[in-house]
Amino acid sequence: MVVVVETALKAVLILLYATFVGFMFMGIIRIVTARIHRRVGPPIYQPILDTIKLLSKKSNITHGLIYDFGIIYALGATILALMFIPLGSIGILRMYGDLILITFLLEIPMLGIMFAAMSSGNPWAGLGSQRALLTLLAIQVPLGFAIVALAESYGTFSTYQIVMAQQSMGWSIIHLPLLLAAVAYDLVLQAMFGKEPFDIMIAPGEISLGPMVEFGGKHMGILQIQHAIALFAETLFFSNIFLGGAVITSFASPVLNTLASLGVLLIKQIAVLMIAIFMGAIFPRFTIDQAARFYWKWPTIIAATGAILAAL
Amino acid sequence: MREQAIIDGILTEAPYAEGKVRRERRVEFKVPADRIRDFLKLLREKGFELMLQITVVDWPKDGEYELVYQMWSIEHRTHAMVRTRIPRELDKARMPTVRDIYPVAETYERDAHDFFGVYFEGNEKMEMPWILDDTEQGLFPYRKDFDMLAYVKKKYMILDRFDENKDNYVI
Amino acid sequence: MVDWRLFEPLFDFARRKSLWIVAFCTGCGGIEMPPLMTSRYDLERFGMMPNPAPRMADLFLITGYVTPKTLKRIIITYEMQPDPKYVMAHGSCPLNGGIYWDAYNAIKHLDRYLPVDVIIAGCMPRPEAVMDGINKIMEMIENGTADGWKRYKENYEYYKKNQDELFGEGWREREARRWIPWLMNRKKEE
Amino acid sequence: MMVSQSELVKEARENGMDLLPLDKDTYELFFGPQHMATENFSIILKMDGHRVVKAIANPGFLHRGFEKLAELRPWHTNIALLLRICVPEPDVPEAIYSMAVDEIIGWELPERAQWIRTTVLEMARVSAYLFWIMGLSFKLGVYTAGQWAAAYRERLMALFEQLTGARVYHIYTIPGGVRRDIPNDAWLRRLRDTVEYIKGKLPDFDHLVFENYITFRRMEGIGVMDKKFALAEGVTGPNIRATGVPYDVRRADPYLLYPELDFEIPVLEDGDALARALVRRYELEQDLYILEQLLEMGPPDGPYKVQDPKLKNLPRFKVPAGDAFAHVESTKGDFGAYVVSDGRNKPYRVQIRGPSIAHGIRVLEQLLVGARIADVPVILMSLDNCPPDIDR
Repeated sequence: MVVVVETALKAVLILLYATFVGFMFMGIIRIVTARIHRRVGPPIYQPILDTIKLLSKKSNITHGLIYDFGIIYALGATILALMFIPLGSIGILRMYGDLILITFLLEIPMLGIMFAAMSSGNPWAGLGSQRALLTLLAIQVPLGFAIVALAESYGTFSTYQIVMAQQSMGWSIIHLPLLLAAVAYDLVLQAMFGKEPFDIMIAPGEISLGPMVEFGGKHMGILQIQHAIALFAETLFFSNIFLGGAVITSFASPVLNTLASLGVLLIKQIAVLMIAIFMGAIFPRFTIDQAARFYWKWPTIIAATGAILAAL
Repeated sequence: MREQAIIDGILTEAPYAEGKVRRERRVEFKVPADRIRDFLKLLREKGFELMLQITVVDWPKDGEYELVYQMWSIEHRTHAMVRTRIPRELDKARMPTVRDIYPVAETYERDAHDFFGVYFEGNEKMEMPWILDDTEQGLFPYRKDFDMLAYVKKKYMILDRFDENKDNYVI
Repeated sequence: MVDWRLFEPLFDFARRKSLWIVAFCTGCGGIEMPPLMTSRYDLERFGMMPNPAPRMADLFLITGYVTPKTLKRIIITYEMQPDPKYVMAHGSCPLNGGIYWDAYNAIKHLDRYLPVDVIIAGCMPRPEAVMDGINKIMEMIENGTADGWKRYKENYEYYKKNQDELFGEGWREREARRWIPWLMNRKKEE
Repeated sequence: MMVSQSELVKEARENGMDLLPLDKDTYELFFGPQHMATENFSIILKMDGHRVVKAIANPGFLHRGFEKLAELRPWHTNIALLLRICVPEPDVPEAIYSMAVDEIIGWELPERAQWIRTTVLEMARVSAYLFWIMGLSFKLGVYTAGQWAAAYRERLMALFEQLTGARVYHIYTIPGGVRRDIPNDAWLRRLRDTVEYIKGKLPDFDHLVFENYITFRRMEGIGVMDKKFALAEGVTGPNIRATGVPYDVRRADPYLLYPELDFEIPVLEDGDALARALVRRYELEQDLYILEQLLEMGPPDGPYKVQDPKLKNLPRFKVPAGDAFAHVESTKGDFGAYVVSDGRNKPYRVQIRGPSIAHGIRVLEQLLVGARIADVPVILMSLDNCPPDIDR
């Protein structure tokens, strides 16, 4: 009984932390982008205000069951993915956190959003979903090779074991095969964040936000929360498998250890985020067919080279 | 003079037209309405490739519309106005289209049709909705006899007062 | 159940600080929107940003004069926005016609057809004036006087009557069908 | 209770629900007016997947009946009205209307007035090009370049404000000269600084937009038109220069001080969206160069408007009967005005010819056929379509 309560408490705490930090990440994205544009930018807590406002809308438009369900589905999948990723020394299901499972769970939310968008019947949403599906398809190939490279190199699919292995043999990216895999994965991450040059799915100037066009009020509020958690989970996953994660045992107190590892992870996550922001600030957007061709070419070649090198 | 030479070159092949030099790089032709297609074909051959606009000027005194085809020649660096006159009555204000000679004229003709009611025969898009909204279509607001203030007061309910029976707007 | 009314002050704060604008340049004032969004004036400081989707937007900026053809789209877009929604009109043209007081194709009194919360004076209003108007609307949200969306619901008959008088009955259906014959492949139709 | 399909279709038809889809495998898409890429302009697209099968431009959202209104207002009041036709560069309609009126009256402008008008037109061109860079990069997704371009444009806005008293609608060029003199020499120095500053920032735009690999991929081979098509469709300005026709009103029909100035007309042969964008980019450089020359020349001494007693009593200002056509080169193309006077204190007819009436309707409709939905904003922006020109 105590174990169950403790686990539930831990899950809630992780969730709260992830949501909060995710919102801060969204704020950081907006501020850093504004600074690159030579503007002041919004306060860092702006995404939280946006979400509160969206949730407090007095009227809601719904287009039926799938429309509501798709959003919950997206949120649920993201939370589940978060639970599998090791967060320093804490984490509920980190022992079962399989690379393939987490990658899969991180992509599921896009499907949920697409379900909901398609059921709204808006032609822009349809176009956006078409694009989102193709993006999803395009990123699979380099993603698969990057994961193969990791698995070959460490001999395991478990994220937790990869993190532990990195404590003894150094970060993944100092090994050449895994560096190649990391580069490919980072390019994929750009599409998962929805930043240029791969923000094809939402493309405000072309298809006016694509799948998101029909969401308003509470639906969009939940999607904002989902986006925040997804941002946290994706950066966390990348820092875990490529940037060494954080397992700090140098303090006597376990609380201090946990806090320190959270801090280390936070720095790594922000570094991942910054790469994405800077890349997004200087590139125009690809069209969908060019993006697919790009993903099937350069990141695939890089990741495949990494996988082959790792296997040798 | 360069301009005079251009005019002479054109008028020898089109004796029905009149031409004169307005100033440097500006020439002017007067053409009867039924020969406009022949004349524009000739102009195009003579190097006036660009059609800039079709202007309609309403002259209620004469009971006529004046159509001014504004042409530009890149080769001669000269602007030519081709003037023609057609009757002003809506059922008689008809012109042959020149859209096969200058494709862009289709747009200008739609414009003239919407605002003046000049009907260009042979232009398929004549009936297609253009700038004006449903309620203004068939109003031909650029005609001189269109009383804009009265129309505006009635449409947007800026009323000065009602008449005694309270059913007519007095403007 | 939680009594959400308790949180109303928090919600009002959030609404005030996060006004998303519908990206709809309805008139000449639209040209002052890029300067407002960029480094000189930077509206994002107040949490405002343009949003392409009307379903997420709160604030409708009527940037300048409104023609009947645009007004149809404005009404449809306005009705797509979820409640609480606010309308701010730029310049004197939506107020009384402004320089187009005698133009046959410009709306003279916008508030007959849509509830307007704030009207900014000027032709065209400077970015500072627009920011002043935004401050005003933030104040109005705070003290609950920005209630255009309530008025639109309560007096819907009045607004609908005026709209129908201007466009004629059944204008929504007519507008939706208007382009079908021109888009259809005519040979197939026959 | 089971309802057969035909009954359902019938019921839907009766209730006006048969709007979509149009054919078996196409659907209609309303691109604008509520859309980020169009400025209150609507294109109705018939789509097959993400390819455009048919496009119909639907202008008229900004129609105010200027040409009718101009007939009801005195000659000078019209300046405050007609400049609203072209919002990004309002000096162009002012200039063409004033030039046409000058020609009817037969005024020779003093040299100082000519210098000021040329400078204002060139400043308007630079600011309009910066605005266009903003539009293009927002549509391509390089928001950084767009934000910077809009910020640099603010410097010109400030200069305009010092010169004319207004940011956007200047109401500055009037028949017979300009409304007021250059404030002081400090303004000239500031203009020089601004020109230098913007010139120094051009490489930034090159790196971000015009030399970017992805921009090339996005714009190459999109919306191609050839010379013959462009001439037949009345295309002017940078769009026709991108197809290899060196037609520039400033050279072909020189006005103001342009015969004395030295500048190049960039011409490219390809005729696609990329060529149109690059021509505009080169022209921005040329415009800055022209401004430098003008500053080098310095404003000549003398009056800033015609010394005519007519201008003392503006409400009774009358123009002799006659007509004139004047056009200038705007960033969009050949912007013309045809003014007819019948000797009264109001114009008899004013017709403004915006370049977008040629670019935005037939050219756009034809270039869009077969394009992907992602190319639609790019084509729209590369043509630099300005809806108020069309609607007037």
